[in-house]
Amino acid sequence: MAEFLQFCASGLTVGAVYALVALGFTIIYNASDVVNFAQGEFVMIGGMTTVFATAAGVPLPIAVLIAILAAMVIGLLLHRLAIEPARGASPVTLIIITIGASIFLRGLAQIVFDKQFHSLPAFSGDTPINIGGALVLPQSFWVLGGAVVIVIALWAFFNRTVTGKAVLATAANRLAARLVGINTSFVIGLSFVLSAAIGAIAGILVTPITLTSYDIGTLLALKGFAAAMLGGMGNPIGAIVGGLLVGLLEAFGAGYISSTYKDAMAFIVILGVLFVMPGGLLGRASVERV
Amino acid sequence: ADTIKIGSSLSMTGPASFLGDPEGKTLEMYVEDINANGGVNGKQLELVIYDDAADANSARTFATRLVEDDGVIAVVGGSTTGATMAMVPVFEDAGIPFISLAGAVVIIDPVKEFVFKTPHTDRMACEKIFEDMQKNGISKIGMISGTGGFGKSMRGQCMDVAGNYGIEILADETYGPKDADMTPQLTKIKGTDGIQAVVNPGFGQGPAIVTRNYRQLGIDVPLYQSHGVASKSFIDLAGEAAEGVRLPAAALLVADKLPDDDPQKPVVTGYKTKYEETTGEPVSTFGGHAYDGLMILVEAMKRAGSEDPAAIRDEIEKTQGFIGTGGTVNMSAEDHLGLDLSAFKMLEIKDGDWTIVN
Amino acid sequence: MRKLMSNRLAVPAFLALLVVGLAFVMPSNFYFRVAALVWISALAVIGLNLLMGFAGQVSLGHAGFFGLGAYSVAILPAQFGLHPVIALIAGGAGCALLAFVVGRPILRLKGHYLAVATLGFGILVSMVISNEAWLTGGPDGMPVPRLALFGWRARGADTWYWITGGLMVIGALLAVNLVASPTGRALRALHDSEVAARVVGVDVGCYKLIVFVISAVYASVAGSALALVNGFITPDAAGFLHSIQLVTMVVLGGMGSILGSVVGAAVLVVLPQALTVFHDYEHLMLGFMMMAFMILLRSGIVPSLSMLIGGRRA
Amino acid sequence: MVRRRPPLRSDEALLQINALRSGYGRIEALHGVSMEVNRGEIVALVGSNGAGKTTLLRAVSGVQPVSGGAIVFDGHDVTNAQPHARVKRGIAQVPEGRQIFSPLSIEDNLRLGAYLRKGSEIDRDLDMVYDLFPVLKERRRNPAGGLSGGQQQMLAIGRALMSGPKLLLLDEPSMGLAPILVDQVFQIVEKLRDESGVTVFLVEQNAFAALSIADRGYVIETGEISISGTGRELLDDERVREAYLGV
Amino acid sequence: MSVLQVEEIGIAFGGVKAVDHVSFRVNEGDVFSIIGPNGAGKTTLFNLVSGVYQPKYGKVLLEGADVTGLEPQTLARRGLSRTFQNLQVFFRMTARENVMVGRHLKEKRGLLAHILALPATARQNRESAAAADAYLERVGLGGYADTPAAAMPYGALKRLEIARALAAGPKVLLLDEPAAGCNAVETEEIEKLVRNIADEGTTVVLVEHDMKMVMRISDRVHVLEFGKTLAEGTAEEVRTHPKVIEAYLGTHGSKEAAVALG
Ligand SMILES: Nc1ncnc2c1ncn2[C@@H]1O[C@H](COP(=O)(O)OP(=O)(O)OP(=O)(O)O)[C@@H](O)[C@H]1O
Ligand SMILES: Nc1ncnc2c1ncn2[C@@H]1O[C@H](COP(=O)(O)OP(=O)(O)OP(=O)(O)O)[C@@H](O)[C@H]1O
Ligand SMILES: [Mg+2]
Ligand SMILES: [Mg+2]
Repeated sequence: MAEFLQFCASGLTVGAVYALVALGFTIIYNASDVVNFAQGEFVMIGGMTTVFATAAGVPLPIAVLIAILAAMVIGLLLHRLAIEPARGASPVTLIIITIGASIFLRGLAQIVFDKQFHSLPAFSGDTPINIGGALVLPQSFWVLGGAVVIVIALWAFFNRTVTGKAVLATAANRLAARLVGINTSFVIGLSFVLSAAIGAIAGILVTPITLTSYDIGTLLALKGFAAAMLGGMGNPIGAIVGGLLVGLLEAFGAGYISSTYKDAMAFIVILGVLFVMPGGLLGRASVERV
Repeated sequence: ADTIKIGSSLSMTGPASFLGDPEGKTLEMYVEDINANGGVNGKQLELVIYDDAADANSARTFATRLVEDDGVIAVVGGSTTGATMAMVPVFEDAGIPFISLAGAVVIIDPVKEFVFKTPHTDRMACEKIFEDMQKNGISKIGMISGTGGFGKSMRGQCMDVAGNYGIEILADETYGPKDADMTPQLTKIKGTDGIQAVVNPGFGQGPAIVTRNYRQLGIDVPLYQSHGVASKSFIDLAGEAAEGVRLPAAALLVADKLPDDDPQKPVVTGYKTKYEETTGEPVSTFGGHAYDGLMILVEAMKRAGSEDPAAIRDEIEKTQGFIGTGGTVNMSAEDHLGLDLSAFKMLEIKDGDWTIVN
Repeated sequence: MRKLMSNRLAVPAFLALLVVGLAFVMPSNFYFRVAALVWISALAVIGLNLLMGFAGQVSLGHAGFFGLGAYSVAILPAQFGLHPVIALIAGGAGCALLAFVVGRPILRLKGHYLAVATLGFGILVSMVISNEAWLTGGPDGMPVPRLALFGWRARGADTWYWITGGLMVIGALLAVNLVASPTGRALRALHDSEVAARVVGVDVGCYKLIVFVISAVYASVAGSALALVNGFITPDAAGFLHSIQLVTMVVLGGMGSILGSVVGAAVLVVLPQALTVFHDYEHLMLGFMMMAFMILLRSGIVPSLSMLIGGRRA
Repeated sequence: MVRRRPPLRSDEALLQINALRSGYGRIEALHGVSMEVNRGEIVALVGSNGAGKTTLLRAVSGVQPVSGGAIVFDGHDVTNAQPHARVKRGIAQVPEGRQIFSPLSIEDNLRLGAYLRKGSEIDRDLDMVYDLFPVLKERRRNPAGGLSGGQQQMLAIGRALMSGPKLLLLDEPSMGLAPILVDQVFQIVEKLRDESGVTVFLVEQNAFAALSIADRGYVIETGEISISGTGRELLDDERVREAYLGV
Repeated sequence: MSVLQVEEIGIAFGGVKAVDHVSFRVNEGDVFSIIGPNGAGKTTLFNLVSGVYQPKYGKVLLEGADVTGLEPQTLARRGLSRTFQNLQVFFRMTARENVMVGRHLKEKRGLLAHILALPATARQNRESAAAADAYLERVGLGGYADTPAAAMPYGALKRLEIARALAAGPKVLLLDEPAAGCNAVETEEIEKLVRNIADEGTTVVLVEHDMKMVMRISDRVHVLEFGKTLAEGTAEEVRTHPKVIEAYLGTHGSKEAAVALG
């Protein structure tokens, strides 16, 4: 039982990170149909900026703020300088642009920061908390709590605010959105800024557990993307469910089956789910009338 | 030509950048240094250096480029075993001496005419660890290894030699090179009866996370790391969790703690001071491998007195009593590494610093 | 119709001339090697372009097939003493079979879901390759026996230049043939509207499968060629990053353009070599160039340029 | 849509189009179109497939780049204004092909029509749209993509009305509607003009019905205006009867 | 003999019974029209008959054989083809190529021959192109053959779909609002085309809101409302059916229908 709980704790912590990355994917995808493969870079920027700011003597809360702002600015620049000028290009073209952006940002980080791994002190100590025999780091609760807060805020944003609806409308039909008076370029820019912020927050929360370096983005983007698809692309709740599920699968795979093939476990389950539910677990069935 | 061209292809970015980065910096630093002091055989050295990002195919292309396009006469480089092995045929075909900076024993076993290496082999690291265990009466262990090239290869070597030391491996877990949490694997090890110690072959950030998770789960048997984490940044990353961790490593890490009569002392202190002053980063044994490789090559060139690759190769093979950061090197036609177990020191982390275990 | 015939063959003919012509201006073996790498990537990319550009189905796991092709010429000769050429063919056949088996369920998915499923497939393949060290040498890779035909050994980069260039031209020729045939039309049709294709009798599932299998064979052959050229192979060839690279080559060169496939491959193979002068800024530049290319030539290099040129003429 | 005073039909132009040119890539679809729509009137535009009707409407609402000429709306030159700025000024379009937000609910679709508006009038207008098209009310929580073709057309009209426009651009509003609804739509258009003072620019294939309610009409042929006049005049014009009315 | 027979067919989406126990028979060579208010289930019925949707219950018989639930491509092989209310055009192809795809079932397949570009393939391409040109000519799009579909106006695309469906050589052709977006004159052309198709022996099932056309052309008319059959009969019978007038025709429709039937 303690063992089981331990795997759960591990899965949920790692899963929460994937979930936050998946959420970032979801937001930009919702607004613009772009799968932003630079999403992992926002996580990296969040973590690395905080590390370097605190190392420079900036108090943690301010460093966190700086990091989130930095990511948001980069998100905005990414939209204004790379996505917006390619307006009207096909989704694949935009995806390749985001891949280019992720290479660019990684290249930038290796110059601005360095190529070392870095860590942050945990927000509330390193003493594990004993839950039914499982030993869980306090930072795990920060990560999970952060994920919960963000997803609730986003849910409210998309379902309760006009701007949120405008984001969804822009995704559903860009032409129609423009015709009802939505400034689509602003909306898409907003979505980049928003998901950059979420990415950065994720990066800051997890760095004390997972460490960070200039090139952690790729793998996070990959897992986050898989998680988003497992949950059903475009659905924030799906992103969370998908992320946690991938995390749990990895943990239980490693714990009960084989640590060598634990990633395989996650992907086999994803493939299996998609075969049965081609729109992901919580994906809206696409209504395309002929 | 009035300059001597030597080449290198390193993993300065990518998954093995923590190897390639200090290696590259070391080479550039010392080539400058050598040139400032009059060069080799009266000629200036010219270093051509490429970043293969640990990709074997790129490494292979750069190897061809070094030989065909740049016309180098010798090569120091290859941060990872995969990249090294991909380059080997090019240099063997071209007859260019190649000193690799990668770990695995396959690079020099079997011996290849033009291929040498400076880092201790993973097999030696296993032997050193098991030797220490034997001394402490440990015979039943668990293993958790990275699935990257380094971890995987060392795991294999350890399995191979465990029997020689009467060591039994009861648990054998792995983790991916970029994994962020190893508590499930460690929980399994923790739950395995009779384990007296755990070994963690691997490099990069993985071992630091393993170490942290190890303490998080309150596992109280000794934890052995490998020479793959032999840099100060491991202690920084693992923090307090690193206390008590043991690992085999070169003298470089404990330069200041070596007895004054140790022949390696001047070499390692010299390198350490220079590296840390120039780069502002803590020294690692990886950069040291590059230093050793470059110096072995330079001395061979001096002895050969020519720029003929074949002559240089012969002289490299004749390296005797060279004192580097990794130990004393005595090469021969059968041994293109030239280090023995004595080159390794068993270290333990105490109060956030390395100490030598006797 | 005469004109259409000559049009179709124009691209492979041009490529053949290119292969021959370039050979005369290559300054050293290094350039031959880089060119050979371009031809190899181009071959894989042409296959992937059939799948992506014409049939509109993404695959983020094509490096899986590439890797399997590569390892088949490494493993089969070493373990079963097969001749490398036989191993290459066996690899292609094996990939075709594998693509056939996994293709049915995977290709029922659409868009990003298809992307993630193929991604998963690719990752599974690369995991097996890197974990089953007893067979594949693990992450550090394994050597590949030299290709020898009738006692003649393929060694130098220039030899490989010709072999891979030949393979690439043949690949391009077969691809343009396919595109111009009824099968090609069915593929392009299902790209635009599956339901419309079905109601005129196109068995959409079957055609997706056909093109998936074909593209897998292209990737496999390209992988075998790379392994033979290098004489050594690591799991990177089958990895996720390589899959992404192949997709990038397709899009960069131009979806649905065979010539674009070669151009896309050339750019991404040559660029890193050219950018080494930037040292630490290499990746920055690579990312920047990729973005710049895609923003300025958003339909891919070849289609965008031909539109530009066509526009001026008109 | 009730917020404006009942009509003051006037000769003052609300929309003025001068020598407008536009096209797709190298193909020019409008070769210098000039026309105007006066405040409070219904103007119908008829023409055969591919004449450029849709292109003209798209240019007016700002989603179609123009290469020459000018569009003046309500005294402001909007030739280069962003679409959302034009919506703000009071232009709403029911686009060809309906262009609804498929995954969003019907009510969300309608509310998004009022995206740039604030205040309680929105709810009142929503009720009004639901009164016009009761089926939309029944299904208001469902995704709009599930609606039948004609139902989607109703939704598109309703959405445009939700912005409380001064000028309503209708691109073939009767397309795909059941005959009984075609009646209704034309009645609604007339009612909008007469009771709410909305100016309507109507593109319609059902030329007879359109010209019957129109104050004035234009005929467009391959990107150029060929005939213009009052609705009556056009209905009686021999060329129009032959080419568009089929009598 | 009835070439197409639908028995008690039905499907629901969520709570909506889109098609609810509908039955009818269509005789060979007839023009059989299905009309009804928006959302009555006409398109859904087409989707059920053509295999795009699987019916929840009920049967479809084509030339007497049960074809319920078969895939669209299988039905196409058996001689059933259709057009779409929401355009489904191959936008990346020219008009000619669109129609050539319609010839798919008539083309010789053989992957190897295609990849190797054997002379037979070239011959096949020529044949298909010639056939496609003939169909384009027939629907009045002769001038558009080399135009990319993306650059064609809406009305032309509707006819392009008809040409493509015809190219498949169907025995039964389902047309979903072929005249939508066409003016009176263009509608008359389409009407002629449809009549022409029927005269050559192809059975046409038509969904259309243009009452002039429906009334003039139909041998029988089937009326749906809320997924259920409201009435069926000759044009004259349906036109005067009070419920049909109330639910569907209204004054405008009645007038048009009256004009059409003289
Ligand atoms: N996306 C496009 N790309 C290229 N050409 C186009 C495009 N859309 C329209 N055209 C061309 O522009 C011209 C005008 O088309 P438009 O859609 O404005 O006609 P329309 O009068 O609205 O026709 P319809 O009655 O069929 O709706 C046509 O010749 C058409 O072929
Ligand atoms: N895929 C679907 N999802 C949800 N609802 C659907 C779906 N398909 C059809 N419906 C519903 O079924 C009913 C019938 O729709 P259908 O499209 O068949 O109507 P129709 O008779 O063709 O109308 P129109 O004349 O407006 O085209 C409508 O209420 C529609 O909303
Ligand atoms: Mg139009
Ligand atoms: Mg319909």
